[in-house]
Order: sequence, then C-alpha cells, then structure tokens
Amino acid sequence: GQQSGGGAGGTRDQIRAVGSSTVYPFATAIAEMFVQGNPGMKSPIVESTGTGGGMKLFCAGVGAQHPDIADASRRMKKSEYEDCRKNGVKDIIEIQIGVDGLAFAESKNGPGLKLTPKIVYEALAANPYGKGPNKAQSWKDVDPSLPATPISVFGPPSTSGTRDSLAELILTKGCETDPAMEALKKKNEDEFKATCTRIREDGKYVDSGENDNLIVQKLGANPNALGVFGYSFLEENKDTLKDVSINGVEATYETVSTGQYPGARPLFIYVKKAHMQAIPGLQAYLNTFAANWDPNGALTKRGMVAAPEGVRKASAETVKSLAVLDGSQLK
Amino acid sequence: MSAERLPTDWKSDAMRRRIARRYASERRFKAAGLLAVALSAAFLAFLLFSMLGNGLRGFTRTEIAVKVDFSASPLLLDPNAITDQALANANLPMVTGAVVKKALGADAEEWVSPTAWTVLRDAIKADPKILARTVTVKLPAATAIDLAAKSNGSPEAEAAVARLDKAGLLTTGINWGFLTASDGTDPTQVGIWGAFKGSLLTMLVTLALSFPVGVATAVYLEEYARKNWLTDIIEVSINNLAAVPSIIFGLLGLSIFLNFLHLPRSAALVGGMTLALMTMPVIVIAGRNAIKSVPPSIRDAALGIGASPVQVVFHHVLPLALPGILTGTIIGMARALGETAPLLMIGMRAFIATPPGGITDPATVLPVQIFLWSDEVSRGFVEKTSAAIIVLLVFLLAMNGIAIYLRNKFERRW
Amino acid sequence: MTAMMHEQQTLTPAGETRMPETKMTETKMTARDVKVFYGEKQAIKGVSIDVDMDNVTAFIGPSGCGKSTFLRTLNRMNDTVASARVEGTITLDGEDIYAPSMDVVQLRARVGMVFQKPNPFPKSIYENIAYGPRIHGLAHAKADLDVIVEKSLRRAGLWDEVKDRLHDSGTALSGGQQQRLCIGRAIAVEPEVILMDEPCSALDPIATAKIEELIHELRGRYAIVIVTHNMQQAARVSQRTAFFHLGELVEYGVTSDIFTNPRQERTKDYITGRYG
Amino acid sequence: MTAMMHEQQTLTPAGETRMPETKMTETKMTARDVKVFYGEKQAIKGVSIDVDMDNVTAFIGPSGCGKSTFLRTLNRMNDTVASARVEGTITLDGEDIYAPSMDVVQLRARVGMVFQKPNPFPKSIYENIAYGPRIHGLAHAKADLDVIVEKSLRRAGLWDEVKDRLHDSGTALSGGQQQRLCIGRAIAVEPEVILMDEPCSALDPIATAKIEELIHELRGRYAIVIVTHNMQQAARVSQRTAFFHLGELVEYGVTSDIFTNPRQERTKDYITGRYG
Amino acid sequence: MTGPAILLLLAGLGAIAWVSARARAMRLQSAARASGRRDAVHSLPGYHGWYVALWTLVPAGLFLAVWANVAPGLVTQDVLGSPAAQSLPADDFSRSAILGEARAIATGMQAGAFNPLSQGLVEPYRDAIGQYGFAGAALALVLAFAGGAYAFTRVRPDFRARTRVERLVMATLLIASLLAIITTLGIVASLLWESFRFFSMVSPVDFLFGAKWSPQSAALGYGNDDAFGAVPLFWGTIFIGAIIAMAVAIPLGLMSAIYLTQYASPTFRKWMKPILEVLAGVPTVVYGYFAALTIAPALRDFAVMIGIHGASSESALAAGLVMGVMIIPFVSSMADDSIAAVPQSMRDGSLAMGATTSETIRRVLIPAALPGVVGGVLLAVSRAIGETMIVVMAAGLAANLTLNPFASVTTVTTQIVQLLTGDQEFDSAKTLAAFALGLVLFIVTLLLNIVALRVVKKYREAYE
Ligand SMILES: Nc1ncnc2c1ncn2[C@@H]1O[C@H](COP(=O)(O)OP(=O)(O)OP(=O)(O)O)[C@@H](O)[C@H]1O
Ligand SMILES: Nc1ncnc2c1ncn2[C@@H]1O[C@H](COP(=O)(O)OP(=O)(O)OP(=O)(O)O)[C@@H](O)[C@H]1O
Ligand SMILES: [Mg+2]
Ligand SMILES: [Mg+2]
Ligand SMILES: O=P([O-])([O-])[O-]
Repeated sequence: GQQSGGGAGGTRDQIRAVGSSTVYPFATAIAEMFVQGNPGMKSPIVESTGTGGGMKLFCAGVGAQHPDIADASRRMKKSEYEDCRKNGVKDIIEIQIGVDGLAFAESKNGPGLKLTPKIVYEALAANPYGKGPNKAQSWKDVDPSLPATPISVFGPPSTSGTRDSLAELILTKGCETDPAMEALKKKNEDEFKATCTRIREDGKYVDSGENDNLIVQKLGANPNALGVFGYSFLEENKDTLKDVSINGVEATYETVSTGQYPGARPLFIYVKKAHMQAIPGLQAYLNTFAANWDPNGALTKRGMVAAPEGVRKASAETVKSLAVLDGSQLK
Repeated sequence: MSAERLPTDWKSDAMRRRIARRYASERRFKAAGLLAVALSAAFLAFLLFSMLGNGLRGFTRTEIAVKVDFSASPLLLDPNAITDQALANANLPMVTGAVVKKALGADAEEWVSPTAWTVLRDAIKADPKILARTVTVKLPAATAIDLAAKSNGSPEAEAAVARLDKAGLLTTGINWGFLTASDGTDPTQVGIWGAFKGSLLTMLVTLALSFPVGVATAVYLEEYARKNWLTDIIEVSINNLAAVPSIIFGLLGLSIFLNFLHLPRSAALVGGMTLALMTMPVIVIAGRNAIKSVPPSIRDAALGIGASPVQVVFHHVLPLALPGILTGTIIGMARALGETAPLLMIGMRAFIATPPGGITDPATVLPVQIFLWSDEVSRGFVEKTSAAIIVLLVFLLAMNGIAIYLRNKFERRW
Repeated sequence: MTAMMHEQQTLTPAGETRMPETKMTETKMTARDVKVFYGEKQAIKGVSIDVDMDNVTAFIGPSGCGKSTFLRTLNRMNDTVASARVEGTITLDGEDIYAPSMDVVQLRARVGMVFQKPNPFPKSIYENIAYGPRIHGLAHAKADLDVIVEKSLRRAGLWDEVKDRLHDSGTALSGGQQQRLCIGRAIAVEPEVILMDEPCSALDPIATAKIEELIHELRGRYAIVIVTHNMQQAARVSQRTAFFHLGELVEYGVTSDIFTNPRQERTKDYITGRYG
Repeated sequence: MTAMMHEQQTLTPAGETRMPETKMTETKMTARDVKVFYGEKQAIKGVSIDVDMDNVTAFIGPSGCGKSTFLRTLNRMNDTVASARVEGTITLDGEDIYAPSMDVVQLRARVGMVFQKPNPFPKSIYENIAYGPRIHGLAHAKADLDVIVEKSLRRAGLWDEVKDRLHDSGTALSGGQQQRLCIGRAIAVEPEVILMDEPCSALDPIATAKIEELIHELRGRYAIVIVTHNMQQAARVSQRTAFFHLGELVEYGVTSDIFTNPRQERTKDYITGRYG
Repeated sequence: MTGPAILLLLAGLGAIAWVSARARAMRLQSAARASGRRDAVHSLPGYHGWYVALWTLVPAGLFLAVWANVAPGLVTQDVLGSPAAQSLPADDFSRSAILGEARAIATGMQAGAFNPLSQGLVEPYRDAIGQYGFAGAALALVLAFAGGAYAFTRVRPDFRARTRVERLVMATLLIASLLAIITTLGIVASLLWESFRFFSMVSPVDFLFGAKWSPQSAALGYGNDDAFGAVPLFWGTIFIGAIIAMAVAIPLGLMSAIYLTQYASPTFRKWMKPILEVLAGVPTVVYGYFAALTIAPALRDFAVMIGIHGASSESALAAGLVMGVMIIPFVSSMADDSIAAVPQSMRDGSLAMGATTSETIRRVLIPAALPGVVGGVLLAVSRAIGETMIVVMAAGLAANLTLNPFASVTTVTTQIVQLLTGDQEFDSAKTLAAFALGLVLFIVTLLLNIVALRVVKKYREAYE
C-alpha cells in the first residue's frame, strides 16, 4: 500500500465514542438501540477511558482516526477546550443527556444515617476548615445526633470524574457553610479548593476502584460502611442497599432529577461537528439519544436520571440545530 | 581385626531409637511434600469448580412462552413488504410490551427482557405469514426473572417465577446465543463471539510476528552467534523481556504504536503487535532450549560429511527441535491469549458489538471482555462473566494440553 | 589425483619417528608442527605426522592426551569449537587445508569422519546414506542415488542386513549396525581419507570384530586414521601407530615395532599398563 | 562382630571358582544366585560370590557387563533405581540384606561406597567427613567429631595435605584428593565393607598410584571390593578377581591365576584384548 | 501501477530468475563435472537459483520500501504546486489534515470528505499519485532486471553461490535477534521521555522517598510536592508480591517440587506436574475475579470473626494469596530444575552414607541447589511485582503503609492502570506519574532478572 503514516487516512463506518465510565452504560445502551433502529449500520464503539482520558483522545484532532464523541460526567474544562482548538477541533457540540445522582447508600441492615453536606465534609475532609488533620473517628464525633459507628466510606478514587462530583457537589457545599471559608474563597481560590475538597487519607475513606459492584458487595458485608456511587447502582441493588438521606432528602428518582437531592450532576456528550457529515449514522445516533432520555425512556430504565424538562428541550434543540459550544462559558 | 577400631553398635537401643526418629522425620517431610502438592491442586480444583458453579448457568437462559395475536396488535406492517427498515420502524418494542401485558398481566412487562422484541422481529422476518395468525413465541426473560428461575432472586421475581411456572410458561434451555452473539447491554442477550473473534485475530497477528522472529533469533543465538558484547546484550535483553511486566508492554504499545506510529486504536493489529513483543522472548527461550537439546552428535555427523552450517541447521537441527519450539510457542500463545493488562492501555477496553472483520477493525478480546463484564451494573452479568471465563479456560487448557502432549510425545533422549 | 610420492622423512624432534621400511607409500595428508589451543590451554604441542594411503594409522595414548583433538584438526572439525585455535600446517594432497581459499565444506566431504558414538540421523537408513550425495550434488536422478546407496552400504558391510528395510529409521539399528551405517554414510560422498575416533568403544565384541574386519577391507581404497583406547585393537587393525601423551607425539612408527619394541620409556610404560 | 568363619566352597555352575588355596579367610558378604533386572532387561544373570575381609576383590569385564550393577546390589544402592529388581540372596555377616527386617540406612553405613567420579559434597572438607557421623549420631560433642575427622582423613592419607584448610570447600581439591576425601568420608562411619566403582578412572596416573597405595593400607581392616576397567590395576591391587561378561560371572579366583592362567576361553580372550 | 500488482510482477520475475539460473548452473556444472575435477563444482544449482532470485528481488524490494516513504512527500509537493492548492488555509495543521483527506479519497481509502476543501484536491492528487506510482514501478523493474542480470552473469560452476546465499540467511537471523534490543530500547525510550517530563515537575527524591501518595492533591492544585511519594506503592507492591505471595509460593512450590521429583511415583508425577502447571496458565484476569469475588470476602469475614480491626475486603492478603498460588508452578519448576541440576552423584553419595531421602534433600540437595532456588525465587518475585490484573481487581487503591495483611494496600501496577484509565488531565503530573512508575518497575525487574540470571547461570556452570 502507498499509504503514509500521519495525517488522516483510512475510512471509518462506525461511530467512535470515548470517555466517562459513568456515561458508558448509557452510551452503550443507545448504541444498541441505534443498531436495532437502523439495520445495516455497524454498532458504535464505546470506550471507557474516564472523562479526562476521553477528552484527551477527543481533542487530539479531526479525522477518521480520532473519536467522534466524548462522553463526560462533568462539563468540559476550559483547558480541554483550548487543547481541542489547538488541534483543529474547532466546532464542538455539547449535549447534556441527563443527570447522574451521586448516591450515598448503606446496607439494608445499616444504622440509617441521616447526613448533610456539612456532616459529610466534616467526616471526610483531610483538613476540615483548615484547622488541622481530621480527628473524627465515628459519626458521633461529627454530629452528636448520629450513632457512634466508626466512619468508613467506600467511594470513587481520585482518578475518577465521580470523585470530582463528590468534591464539587457535596464537600464544597458543606465547606461553604463556614463563613470563614467563604472569605477564603475570595482571598485564595486555590487554598479554598484544597481545604474544601481534599479527602482524608487515613483509611476512613477507601478509594474503591472502578468496579462499583465490589462496593455494593462490600456494603452488604459491612453494615456500618457507607458507599458513594452512581445512582444507577443503588437502583440496581435496591434489594441489598438502601439510600442515605442528605438534608433530609432521600435519593429517589424524583429528587435526583429535580435536583433536590444534592448529589446530582449533569452528564454530557461532546460531538465534533466536522464529523457529522463524514461518519455515517452519527446524526441518527444523536437522535436515538434524544428519543430515549425522557423520564420514562429507555435510559432511565438503566439507571440514568432524566434531566429537567427545560434542559431536555434545549438539548433536543441542539441535536437538531447542531449548535456549536461557546468556549467562553467554560471554566 | 584391629584393636583401635570402635565398632558401632547398630543394635543398641539408643541407635534403634535414633533410627526410628529419623524415619519419623522422613515420613513427616514426605507428608509435607504431599500436602503441598495437594494444597496446590486443591486450590486449582476450587477455582475451577467455583467458576463452573457460577458459570454453567451463564450458558442457559430462561424463556417465557407468550401467546401473540398479531392481527389484534397495532402493528404498522405490510406483510408483503417486510424489510429490515420497515421492521425497525414498526414500533415493535411497544407492541411487545402490550402483547406481554395482555398475555400475562399488567405487571408482566418487566418480566421479559428489554430486547425481547427482537425475537418477535426475527420471527416475523422468518415467516411474515404469522402476522395473520396467533402464535406462541418464547421470549427471553428479564434478568431478574432469569436469576430467580435459575437460583434465587428478589421476592417479587420469585413470586413471578412461581406464577409462570405454575402456568407452565417457563422454560430454561441452552443459550446458543451466548456463543454466537457479541457484546451488548442486556445480559440475557450478550455473547462472546465478538471477543472471541477479536482474540483470534489478535493471536494471528501475534503468531505471525513472534514465531518467525523468535525462531530466527533462537537459531542465531544458539547456533551461530559468537560470544561477544553484542550477543551478550541480545541475550540479556531477551531474558529480561521475558520477565518485563506485561503492563509495561502496554505502555510501550501506547507510546510507540498509537502515539508515534498512529496505528488504529483498539485494533487487533496493535494488540497483536504488543503481545508479539511479549511472546517473542518466550519463543526464543523455548526455541533455544529445544535447539540445545538436539545432541551435538547430529551436528557433528552432518558437518562431518560436508554440510554447511546453514544446511546443518535447516536440514537437521530445526526439524528435530520443532516439537520443542512448538511447545514453547503454544505456551507463549496461551499466555498471550489470557493477557489483559497491556490491552487495557491500547483502547481495547471498549464496547464493541460488531465482531471485527479484519485486523484493523476495532476489537476486544476475551480476557478484556471478562474484565468489562465483571464491571457491569446489571447482576445478570455475574454468571456471564463466569461463563466467559469458562470458555477462556477451556481454550487455555486445551492449548496447554496440546503443549504437554507434544512435549511428552516428542521428548526424546539421545 | 595429484598425489605426491615422496620418501618418508624424519620428522620433528618431538616425535621419534621410524620410517616404515618396506615400501614407498602415497602420502595423503601431512601435518607439520601442529599446535592446538583451547583458549589459553594448549592441547597439542607441535605434532608432525604423515598419513598415507596404504596403511591404517592408529593414534593411541591415555585419556585427554589430545588424540581426538588432533584427529579433528585433520578435517577442520575443530572450527566448530569457538575457543579452538590451530597453528602449523596441514596439507591434503599438498594443499594447505587451513588456507583461506580452502572451502571447509568440500574439505569435509573429502576427509570423512566417524565418531565414537554412532550418530545416524534420525531418518531412514536410505536417507542417512543419501544425505551427503544430495547436498554435494553427486546424484541427479533417483536411480543414481539408489546406486550410490547400495554401493555404500555394500562397502560398509551392511547391505545384506538392511536391504529389506531401507526405509526403517537408522536409529532403530543395533549399535554396531549404526556404526557401520555411519561409515557407509561417510563413504557415500567418496572421501579420500576417513577419520575414526574410537569407533568401537561403544560396541560389543562381535560388532567390534565386524568393524575391524571392515577397516581391513577399506584399507588401500581410503587413507584411514583410527583413534583407539584399546591397544590390542590398535595392534590388530593398524600398520602404523602414533603414541600421544600430554599433547605430544611421543613415538610414531610401524605398529608391530611400537608394541614389541618401544623406543621411548613413556611408550613402554603405557603399553605395559603403568598408567592410563 | 558376628563374623562367620567357613571354608570357601564351590559356587554355582555359572561361575568357575577356584578356592584361594593358602588360608582360611573371614567371609564378610556372600551372594547366591543373584539376578538383577532393569524392567524387562536382565543385567545380572545368577551370580554367586563370596567377599572376605583379608583380600581385595576386583571385578573386571567389558563395559556394560554388569560390574557396577552387581556392586550396587551389595549395599542396596540399586533401590534408588525405580526399575531395578533384585533376586537371590545376599548376606552380610550371615544376615540377609534384602530381608524386610534389614534397615537400609544401617546397611549403607556398614557397607560404604566410593564412586567413579569423585563426588564430595559442596561443603567444607570437615563437613564432608563429619556428615556421616552426624546423621548417624556417632559423635556427641564437637571434640568427638574432630577426632573422627582427623582419624578418617589420616586413614585416607589426606590429613597432611588438608589439615590447614579443613574449612575450605571439598570441591576445591584436586581430583585425586577429592577421591581420597570420598574414601575418608566413607571410612568415617566405620563401615565393614567398602565398595569402589572404578575409583581411579577419572584420575591421572599419580593420583591413581596414591589411591592404589591407600587400598593396600586399608586392606584387612575393611573388606574391599573394587571395580576397574584397567586390568593392570586389578593385577596390582587385588588378591581375588572376578571376571564378568554379559551379566554372568565367568570366572572368579586368585588374581594371579586369572591373569596368568585363565581357565575360561572368554576370560583369556578378554585379558589378551580380543574384545572390550 | 498499484502496489499489489507491482509486487506480483516482482515475484514473477524472481521466480523466472530462480528457474533460469538454476538451469544454467546445472548445464555448466555437468560439463565441468565431466572434466573430473572435484572442486570444479561448488554449489548446488538451487543455490545459484536463489542467488540470482535474491539479486532480482532484494534491491528492488528495498527500493520500493524507500519509495513508499519518499513518494508521498513528493506527491504532496506536486499537489501544493497545483492551482487548487492556493485556497488552502495557511495554518499547518488544518492544511495537512485536508491534504491527508484528499489523498485518502484519491486512493479510495475514504468515501466522503470531512472537509469540503479537500474535494478540490482529489484530482491533483490522483494525477500526482499516478505519476509517481508509475515512476516508482518503472524504477523498481529496472533495478530488478539489472540486479538479476548482474547476478546471472556470475553463474559459473565454481561460483560460491551457496556461501553468498547463506550469508544473507545469517544476516536475516542476526537482524531478527536485534529486535529484542530494539524492543528494549523502545520500552526505555517511551518510558524515559514521559518520566523525564514528570521529574521536571516532581523531584525524583520526593517521588522515590516520599511517604505520601495522593495524586488527588496534585489534581486539586495543591502542589506536587507531597503528592507523589511512591513509598506506599513500593511497600504495597513488596508486601503483596514479595512477602505474602512468596510466603505462599515458596513453601508450596518448593515442597511440591521436592515431592514430585524425589518421592512421587512416575505416574503420579506425570499427572500432577501438568496439573500444577495449569495454575500458571490460568489468565490473571480470572485470578483477579476470583480473588475479588470469592477469596477477599471470605478473608474479610474471617478477619472480622477473629476480631481483627480494620479488615478491608480489598485486602493485601487476598491479592497476595492468589498471586502466590499463581506463582507456585513458577517456583516449583525453577526448584525442580535446580534440584535436577545437582548431579546425581551427590544424591548417590549421601544415600550411600546411609542418609535417608529427606536428610539427603535437606542437607545435600537443597544446600547445593540453593543458588538456583534463590535465583528462581528472584525471578518469581520479579514476576509477582509486575503482575497487574490480580491487584487491579483485588488489592484496592488505598496507599497505606501498613503491616496488616487484612488492610487494603495499593501497588505500582494498580496505580499505573488507574492513572492511565481514570479521569486524567493532559500533561499533568498525575498522568505522567504512570510512566515514572513504569520506569521504576522496569528498572527493578531488570535488576532482579539480571541478578537472578547471573546467580542461576553461575550455579549451573558450577556443575557442568
Ligand atoms: N572443547 C574443548 N574446550 C577446552 N578444552 C578441551 C576441549 N576439548 C578437549 N579439551 C581438552 O584438550 C585436551 C585433549 O582432549 P582430547 O579430547 O583431544 O583427548 P583424547 O586423547 O581424545 O582423550 P579421550 O581418550 O578421553 O577421548 C584435554 O585436556 C581436554 O580437556
Ligand atoms: N538405570 C538403569 N536402567 C536400565 N538399564 C541399566 C541401568 N543401569 C545400567 N543398565 C544396564 O545394565 C547393564 C549393566 O550396566 P553396568 O553399569 O552395571 O555395567 P558396567 O559393567 O558397570 O559397565 P561400565 O564399565 O561401562 O561401567 C548395561 O547393559 C546397562 O545398559
Ligand atoms: Mg577422544
Ligand atoms: Mg560401571
Ligand atoms: O469515568 P468518570 O465518569 O468517572 O470520568
């Protein structure tokens, strides 16, 4: 063959998506439906690389050897957007496909904890309010109303997007309840971030790998432990686990989707506009997404939480118009 | 007889006791050895049985017989113009739900697999005439029902199973689809064919690269290389490569094949190349041992009647060493077939529902498929994971068995 | 053949040499002041010797004295030992066999070798014999090859025993038959010299007798050199005997003289069993 | 010691046996109609022999005739070969050594063995000698052991050469010293019989001479049986010689008779070098 | 002319060269042989055939390989000169993307265009590719003819064709064996470059001796200084791979080897040995699954039962235990080899002194085989610390410095997988740390292997 290395080469008749392991089950489900609805199309390839890893691949360039879609369990970062542009990925379409609940759960035989972001922060922070290492041993140490069971939390590892969500949605909220922290935020953004989101590393919080099934198992075996993971896992394992309320709100489908439950975060897919023409079926794939993200659609059956109506409308509009993301809104 | 001699009194009590003690310790030592063998074997047996115990169920699936009256259902299908597209547009999922509800009750929609409608689709496609009739189709049960029927599930599912069982609607049979389908999101519908084909293609690439290079290297080092710094370095590199952690080969594949050479991601080609680098040293080492075990007298004999060194090797040494080389190759290939870590680095950790058509198509392999499934949300995947493990183990055991057979058969003493 | 005829001459001081008195012989190979080193270690310390067509030459000496080493210099089998280095001159029909222009492969076809342990190829009897002629292109048609195989096996005294099972494996023969097969294999490429390194030491008495008889028959047609640790065998099969000790050629001469009337003390001690 | 004194008697028909005429000897071991099989193959075909205290007995015969095999039946070393099977009776001081009640461990301590290739353990010289006494509990204090080590090394004629380096490795000695170390090791457990399987065949002439001298000195203190392929050596060290051929004991008698006046044709042919 | 066609043509030429050269050599040789001189004929006719065929194929093939790399550049030059190229954007990246696409379409590798601009370049590309393709093919054919003709003229009865052909065979073999070095260099290069970037952000001293591993801190902009102390990972790796796994594998492996080689009946050995070897053939992902789902929960329950505090279900013990089992055959085959390498005469010597079998084994065989066994164990350790899937699935991620086998620890390989497959940022120290860890792992296993192989080799030589 006369083909040289480098540059664009080769053809592709399959959609390629990379990215978040949280979005992975939904993206694969859509892929399956896409094939069933479009006979003759090849099944899309969905890779589970983690949000950041996916962004890196996604932003590497335009062309057949680069993925068409990045799945993300958080919004694209400014730095990522710039990297994309630098590599010629100029027109990016951002679509929010739904919401993921960051669920807190315990074993069916657990003590039935009732938490608030403040309690969670004080129990898990490495350095609560910048006042020195966390000494809390049991939940009672944090809040006298709680039982004296030792703190033991299985949660996402520092390398996952779910961990970012935990930091952003719960820990920072809890941290901000202290006015001093609000002040710090204005003064020194970096230090604020570190104080509010860094998790203790003395074994009370256990990094628990990608394999959420294992967390479920561990919780079953240890009634005093708390688990933090995607809402879908809670949904799937309702028979052995029960949810832990935050601010008195139970993690149910409704509370998560309306955003009442604090641990809710948006899920996105990012698409290269330049690929819409060249990759057969890409538009249809997006349409399949749009057709299934309703509250009683197929995705919610798989544990995803539908986005609020307004967001869904806007996303559906984006799928149709292929409006391009404005990088200036990103952080 | 000399006087200074102190004859040992072997018959004294002390000596007898001492000997008894020595024999006791001998027995203990021997028992410890036997225990070690037994423990190792027991562990293997435990592993295999636990995989079999979990996995055999993965080869079966539960089906629910449902009576379908197509004429009464709101299907927008023209029996004379059945095309794939028409079927895809025919709103079959809804129809299936309605049909199931009608046949089994209001809460029964959850009992069948979300992809059960594909069964209807295939039935219609096979024989459009059934659109005018009432037929009984067997729909795959949903995971919860499937689990409850085969072992124990949630109380609701158990109740449903009891009801269905009583009505005689439930059957559990071998799931041939598991061997012919590919990855999917519904555990009752997934199969290993895609991953298996990926493994096959990857192994082909690995074999095509590592075997010739490995054998050539072994021949060169064992037969021709003079001892010098270059051959020393080669030798050290090879022995070292044989022991380099496989994940490092993954890093190498990522940097060189993907980032530098821009070969396609997730492809059997890159997987095979990465594994070939790993397998080659194994073949070299096995090859060298096999070549070494060809007695020098054969070489002498050939040289002695005027064969050139190249002729000696290609006419005599290689044919005699071949069984040994093959044994080593099979073992190396078996190891490559079970390898996971390096392939995670080069993009094979992916959902790929279309079996690869060639070595540059995206593919995954059996062990990575196992890893992916072990991570799935749905609990129906537990038994599928074990079932896939059984398939992989059967292959590996077969390969190892062939290697052992070859070794025993051709092991010869000159 | 461009053989040289010349009278036996007195050899180096190291080797006490007595000329075979009776007749002029056709000298086939000559060695002059040959030294062999294995790395640092010197295994042969300046040996000069002539090998002729009409007499069987025997090398005797205690274990490790260098008999095999010297024998292997004669067809450059020592080339295969990485550490071995040869000095001095060895000629075959007057041509220096260590000259760069000498093709080793051809040399080895001309100077055949039979080893201590019979080493037939693990192929059929036929293929064992045919291998040499094949690689040297001595036969073009199958019929030619058949002729060569039969002739070689006949000369090796094996034809009658194996003619009905030419396609059985060579390794299935008895030890003595295997050794004769190896001799036949060497003969098949029409060598001029045959070197034998203790060809009978792994064989039983009857097989030994057969090989000795064969050597008698081959004598004259090929120049034959035989290494043996069995002095009686040397006495029976050879006309010239060279006695080696510690890498030196101690004495070389007519076999009957060496055994009945050795001139050197060391030879005498060895022959009477004082060492070895 | 429960030794038996009895006159030499005529042995089995297979072995032509001449009684040592001169004196009555203390018979240490007897073998009667011993047959040894390796799997299907019979290596020893009914051998009967007596070994006594005062004479060194030599076994000679061509390679593979079963000398080593027979020697190893005498201390049941053949037990370690899975395929080997022994029939017949062998006694030590009148006790059947193959009786179930016989303890092999004791037997081997009483019947020591020295091998063809010196095989010191890769330990210090001291530890090599001390090994046997230690495992058999023959010494309780370090001082006892020191005495045993010195005595054994002296008897093995090695003391003067190694007394300053008892803690050097035994494998660092020269071949002849190693072999004497092995003899010393065997002596250290106070055996009654010492079996030697070609103890000098891997040694140079000077080391050989030393071992032969040592055998002379040990004679009388231990019953000694030596296998050798060197007939001159048999003539030098032994008073009784047994000639084996194809697993049979062809002739057994006073050494000088065997060599000068063999009664069997086969013995004569062998001694004059017709085969082997 | 297309690639496959020209290759086919060349192959045909090669075949013709082989046949004709062989025929010629045969003719010349029978004439020479008739003259009677034995050395008038050197090589078999087949070798002459190969000689000429190789001269026909190799230079032309090499030329084509070079051409395949040079021609695209020339083609691009050509296309850039065409009028259609004037409208290309100035920015280098998008320009080459468009050019690449146009080429892909022109060669039929791609159906549609991602970029409308490339459509216009397809025609110029087609023309240029056609031109250069033709030129390349013509040159290759000329070379093939020239090479073949030159070689053909050298066919004479005494021409040493065999020597020449064999020299090429030798060169090929040498090149094959160099591949091992190239691979090693590739590994080193790919690790070194990224590690170098990592160490420009994090000091090697902090990395190698820091006791705190917390990539989250780095990600949070907390500074890299106390975030990448790899000691807890090293400890976890050693704890699982070199301590717990070896505590399982050495006794079981060594005793199994001893039993099977010294005591077992041949039939028992014949069956048991392959059965134990199967343990090494089970894929590590299966072990990992087994460790995580079966062994770990059981161990945790056990630990809780006996009242151990802080028992985690991702325990070092679960991973180490299973890894140890995986290594058993490795240790036992090394021990087997080492014991077998102790000369039989040692064993005979000891037995002949009246030692029992176990005394012989313990006092003579094992001490004599010790260097080999130690070398084998080192190799097994190097294998255990590089093992990935078991620890990824069963060992956990908590970078603890603990001696409690029921606690969770993490290992170097686990972290490599985590760092490279989790959420990562570009060029952050977090991602690059994976390569630095890889480099450390590589160096350690390299050293272990060199030492072990030295030990084993020395020891083997001692008995040769
Ligand atoms: N390949 C080798 N490397 C180093 N030394 C060698 C090699 N081959 C032989 N030697 C040494 O050279 C010397 C002569 O050996 P050679 O084999 O020629 O003796 P020999 O007379 O044939 O003995 P034997 O009767 O045992 O066959 C010996 O000291 C031997 O150790
Ligand atoms: N372990 C064994 N298994 C099978 N056959 C054996 C074994 N050991 C020896 N033999 C055979 O038994 C016969 C006698 O062998 P043995 O070693 O006793 O002879 P030997 O007289 O000592 O010879 P040498 O002088 O070569 O040492 C030979 O045919 C030999 O092949
Ligand atoms: Mg020799
Ligand atoms: Mg013997
Ligand atoms: O895979 P993530 O969703 O955790 O980035």
